[in-house]
Amino acid sequence: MSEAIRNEPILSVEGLSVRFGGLVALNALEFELHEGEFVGLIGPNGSGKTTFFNALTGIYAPASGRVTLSGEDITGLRPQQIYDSGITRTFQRLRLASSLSVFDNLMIGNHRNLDQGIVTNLFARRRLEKQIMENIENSRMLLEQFSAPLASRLLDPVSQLPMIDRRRVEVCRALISQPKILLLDEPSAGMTHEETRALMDDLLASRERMPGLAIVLIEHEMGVIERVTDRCVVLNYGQKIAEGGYRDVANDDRVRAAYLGED
Amino acid sequence: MKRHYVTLITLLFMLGVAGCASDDKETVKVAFIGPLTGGVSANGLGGRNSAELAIRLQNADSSSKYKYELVALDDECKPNIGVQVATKVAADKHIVAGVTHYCSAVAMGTVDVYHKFGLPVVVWGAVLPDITYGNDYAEVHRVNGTMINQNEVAADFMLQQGYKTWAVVHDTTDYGKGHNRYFSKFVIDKGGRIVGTFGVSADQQDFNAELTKVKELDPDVIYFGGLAPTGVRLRSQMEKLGINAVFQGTSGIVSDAFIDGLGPLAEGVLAFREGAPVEKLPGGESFLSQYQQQDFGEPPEAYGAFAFAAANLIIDAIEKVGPDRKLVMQELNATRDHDSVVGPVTFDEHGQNTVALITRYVIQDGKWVVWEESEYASGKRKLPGS
Amino acid sequence: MPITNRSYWPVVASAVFAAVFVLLFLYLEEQWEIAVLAVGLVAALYSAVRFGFLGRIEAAASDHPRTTIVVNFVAALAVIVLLRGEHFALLMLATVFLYVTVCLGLTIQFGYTGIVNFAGIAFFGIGAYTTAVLTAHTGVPHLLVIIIAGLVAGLIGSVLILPLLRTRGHYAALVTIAFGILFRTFLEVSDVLGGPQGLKVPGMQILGWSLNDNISLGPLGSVSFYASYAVVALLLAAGAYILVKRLERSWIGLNLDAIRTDETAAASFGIDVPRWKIFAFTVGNCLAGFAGAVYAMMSGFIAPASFNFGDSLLLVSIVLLGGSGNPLGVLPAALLVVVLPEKLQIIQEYRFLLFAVLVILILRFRPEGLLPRKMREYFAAWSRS
Amino acid sequence: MDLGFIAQYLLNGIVLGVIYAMVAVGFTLFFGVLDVIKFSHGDVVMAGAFTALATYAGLELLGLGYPTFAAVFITLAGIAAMALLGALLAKFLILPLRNAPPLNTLLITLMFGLALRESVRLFYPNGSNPKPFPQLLPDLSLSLGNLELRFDSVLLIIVGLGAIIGVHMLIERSRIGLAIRAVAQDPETARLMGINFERVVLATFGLGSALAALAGVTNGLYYSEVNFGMGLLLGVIGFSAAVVGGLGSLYGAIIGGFLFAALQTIGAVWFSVPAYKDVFAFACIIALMAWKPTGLLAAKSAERV
Repeated sequence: MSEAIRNEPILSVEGLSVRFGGLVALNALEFELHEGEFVGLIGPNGSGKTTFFNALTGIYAPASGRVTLSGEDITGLRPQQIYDSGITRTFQRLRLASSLSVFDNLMIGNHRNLDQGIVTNLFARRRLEKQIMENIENSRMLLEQFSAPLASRLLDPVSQLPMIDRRRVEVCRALISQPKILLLDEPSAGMTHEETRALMDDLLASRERMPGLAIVLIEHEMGVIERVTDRCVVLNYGQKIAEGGYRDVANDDRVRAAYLGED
Repeated sequence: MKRHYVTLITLLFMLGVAGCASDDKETVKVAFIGPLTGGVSANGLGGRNSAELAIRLQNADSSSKYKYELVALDDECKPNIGVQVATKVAADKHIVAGVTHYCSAVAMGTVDVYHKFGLPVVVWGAVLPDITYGNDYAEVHRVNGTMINQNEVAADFMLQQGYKTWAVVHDTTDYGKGHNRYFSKFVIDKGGRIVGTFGVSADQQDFNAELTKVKELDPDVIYFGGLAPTGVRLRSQMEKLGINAVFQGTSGIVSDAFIDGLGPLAEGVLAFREGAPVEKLPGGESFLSQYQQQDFGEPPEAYGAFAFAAANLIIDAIEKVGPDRKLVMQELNATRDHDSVVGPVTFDEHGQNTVALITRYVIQDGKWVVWEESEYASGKRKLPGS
Repeated sequence: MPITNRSYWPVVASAVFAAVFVLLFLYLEEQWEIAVLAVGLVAALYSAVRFGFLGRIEAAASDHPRTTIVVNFVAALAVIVLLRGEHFALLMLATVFLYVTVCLGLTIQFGYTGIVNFAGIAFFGIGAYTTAVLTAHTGVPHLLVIIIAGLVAGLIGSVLILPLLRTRGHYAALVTIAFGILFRTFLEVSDVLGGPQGLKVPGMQILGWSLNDNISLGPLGSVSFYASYAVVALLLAAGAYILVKRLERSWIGLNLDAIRTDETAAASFGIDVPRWKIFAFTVGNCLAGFAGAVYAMMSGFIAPASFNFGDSLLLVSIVLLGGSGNPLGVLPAALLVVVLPEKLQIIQEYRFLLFAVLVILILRFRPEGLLPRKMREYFAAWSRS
Repeated sequence: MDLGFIAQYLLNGIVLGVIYAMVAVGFTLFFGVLDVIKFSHGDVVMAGAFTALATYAGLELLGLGYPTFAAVFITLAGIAAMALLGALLAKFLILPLRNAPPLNTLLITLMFGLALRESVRLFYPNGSNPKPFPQLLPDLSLSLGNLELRFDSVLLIIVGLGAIIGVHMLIERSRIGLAIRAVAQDPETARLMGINFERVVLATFGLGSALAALAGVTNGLYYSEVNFGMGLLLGVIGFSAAVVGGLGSLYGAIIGGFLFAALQTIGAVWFSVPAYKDVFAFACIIALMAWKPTGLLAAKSAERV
């Protein structure tokens, strides 16, 4: 844990609540994230972890509370505005466009760096082709950091890739726009232990190259959390019940009760 | 193009052969266009069969100079398709003339095509006045009358019978709307009163809402401008709401389908149609019996006789002046008092048959009976409300 | 930049084959001729798929996009020239090109963006009616009329944008279905636009030259006036094709594909979903409007009965039969759907039954359409860049 | 306006609503289990009515045309035939296309509907004309002022609502209903639980089509007339009703059906040209979709993110 993260938090969440009709899915959550930090978000099924991500990224509108990113209020903004402000995510159930190529999927993730002008896109073919070539190079480089064989499949459709490569593509899609914060929603789902381990290694390696990047990871495998995170936040029934280093949290009675109660 | 040369050579060859064997006659093509698929296809099929009958009878006649062939095409009662098939027919040099169109909107769209290509046609069913009167095209003729004459006679007749108030229900096609326009005009001019007008869509199934409104207005007569399928629905639902008014229709319901669709409910329905009743005319009886003999799948319907008459006009013209579009057109334009199954045909300067004989019909015991011969006219039976 | 080393001859060969086929298809009338042609086509298509010709043609087309467009354009022109005197064949060909244009619009809407439009013929009709009104009441030059007609179609389409943005899937389908039915009923009931009787439309005039006149070539015979319309329609279709292709190969095309595959994910990566949906819907409707304008001038007469809900369904079936999202597939599918019923006139009242059965068989045994969409490409020889 | 007339409009609207609801329930059932729209549904209504009509002709030939017996017998015949047709359609056209884009299913069923319609038009004796439907119900009616309360309207309402309630009970209470609900909820899990997926789909399509047949026969008995094109608009309206109510919801389909009938009745009374009523009804539908994008009663579409 470095000293740098003791400064002002890059993301701070104050009293964030989400309601579905009468159901309180997230209850007055307080959460802070510092630059370069790797935070694990854990809790039993239905404890509100994904809801938190969805509320952060603008998919759900929060009922109350405030979210600030680098001092700016981003509460209740639309998903595309959240993305533009530098928060990207992956999804628990892969949401890749499986009929499109790896490159296409990465470019969807790189949307804010692409020229969206109608004139460029339809009439200035030469300029556009130059942009395309540059992006192909970037994509190759990024993929190579994760898996060299994957880089050679840049133009293959995602539907032809094995699960672990799809997860890699999804993480790369979230990383290619060089966000400030990366939200990972259970990337190990549907993968073997070995695959999860390989993916986490890739992730840790890429973190080295993006020092400022803060990551929040939702994960069920405690081994993973223990190995990669700096700090953990535990949710249950939409409320934060514990926070701190993995060992402290794992020994917390309330956390144990929450997990035991579920099983 | 090449195929034309081939045909030409074939023709020359055939002519050569014809010189030796007198039995082989030159083949002349005549087109028929009407709705063979879709909602009003019953009329289109009846018209096609009737035109086909005219051709077959002519071919069976050994004194015929030519061998005729009917090219029947479907316009689906849609103007865009109509223009397509009209172009197909008009551009085909082998086709000398055409018996064309039951639907007015289609006829409106295609007259320009016929004019452009110089194909003489005789309209056999479309009733909108503008088809002949909206232009000066020498190519376009029509054997059936327009809705103008029909409605004038209808208005006079009904007022004579002592009816005073009407509710008009018409479909929103050109047919129904046109009938509404002319009937309302004549009836108001002549002192009748329209208490309500209801435009309904032709494929509508349920008329209870409209008819309940009619019931509130309590008219003497319900005037219906539309075709048999809609008319059947309207009449039967009228009964169910207990509306006791006279049902007065237009030429569009003068068909067996209307009676078959209603059964006993059809009794006492009035309608008007241009032309003399087929079975009363010389040749009419034979038309019907010949039609029966040919074993067509479908009945001739209301306008079959017109298609038959139109085809015969064309055949007679070709027999007289030969298979040449221009000559046939001139011959058709000169038609005066030409005998046909729908009465003598005379074309005015617009090619419109001017013999404005309108027959009044009433349904009696499941048959369309000419009013003057019915038990209603003699006072033996009474129409509702009178 | 892109290395091109594959020959473009497969493209030329296929274009020539297609042109000859189309020529025969339009020209032949006899029952047995069409039957032979149909059998020949099925055999040719089967062997093309079976022996990999189709793949080679598509690969070559992907390597030489410009050559492909030029060669096909020339082939289409050649067909028009060869048919120059055949009025009916040219009318059908022009109609096919106009339907292709509308269906390219639907490709942007549905094939790329995933917006189902069951009111395609309504926007076509709006273009046609705008043309009828403008030519009757103003002296606006006809080329400008076509452009205005397209814009009006796009504009009227915007009343559907709010419900379309809020709904998805079958719910969105209902919005356009309702509009399609409403449009036709409105035209028929309201007398302002001619009612059920329809409106007459004068022929197109470009720079004082009337397209409605046959062109006489002296001793060489004369050229049907429909040839002029066929050329105009071909230009329109080619323009639409180039637009659609450029769109596909750009970042905008990627946005549209992203929205179709997963709206939530697309929004999560900054894609402005409403903006691009409005863009796709409006551009598609404009294309339909342009085509409708040319159609009105060509046929000279328009009436509500030509713009039924059933016609919208025909348009959708062209897109699906061709292979949703593949602009190239639209052409054979449009030929099939527009011309085949006409060729089936010989079986008269049975033709729709046969047509329905044929479409069912195609969908059942080739559900991805005649030419399924390939991977997105950004420029020539993409797969080897 | 006189009270009797108001009651009459109300009665008309209710009868129409029951017919629409019966068709809409089919759409909602199919969507529930398979997420597909079967656009030939309106034509199945028509085919059901014509099957009943043909059966009646057969009964008459055998000298068995006693009204009440015939009414019941031809209804059952129509229902049985259409249930079979629905199951066959599902087996040979819809299930094989499960993995194709959903629009393909829509198009293929649409073409099937066209084929059905054209077949009746061409092959039913004189099928291109409207056919009178035998009046098998007693011609009783009660005139209450301006209200004409007819026996057949009352019977139609009772039978129609009864059938819908029956379908509801079947789905809520029976084993096959449980299986249908399980498949509707999550086809994969249902399959893992040992539910025969194909059988459930066939049963659902049979059930929906049987209801359509009932709608067709009651329609025929009520209007005394059937024609080959009667299913065209009915199909579109049934679909609209199901979507407006919320696809997958039985109550939604009923509400949608009545809503559409109400809109049409109001439109017909309100406008001087009643044909505007369809413009009015469909415009309201578009506005409604903008307001309630997933229908009035759709289970809140719980999209898993």
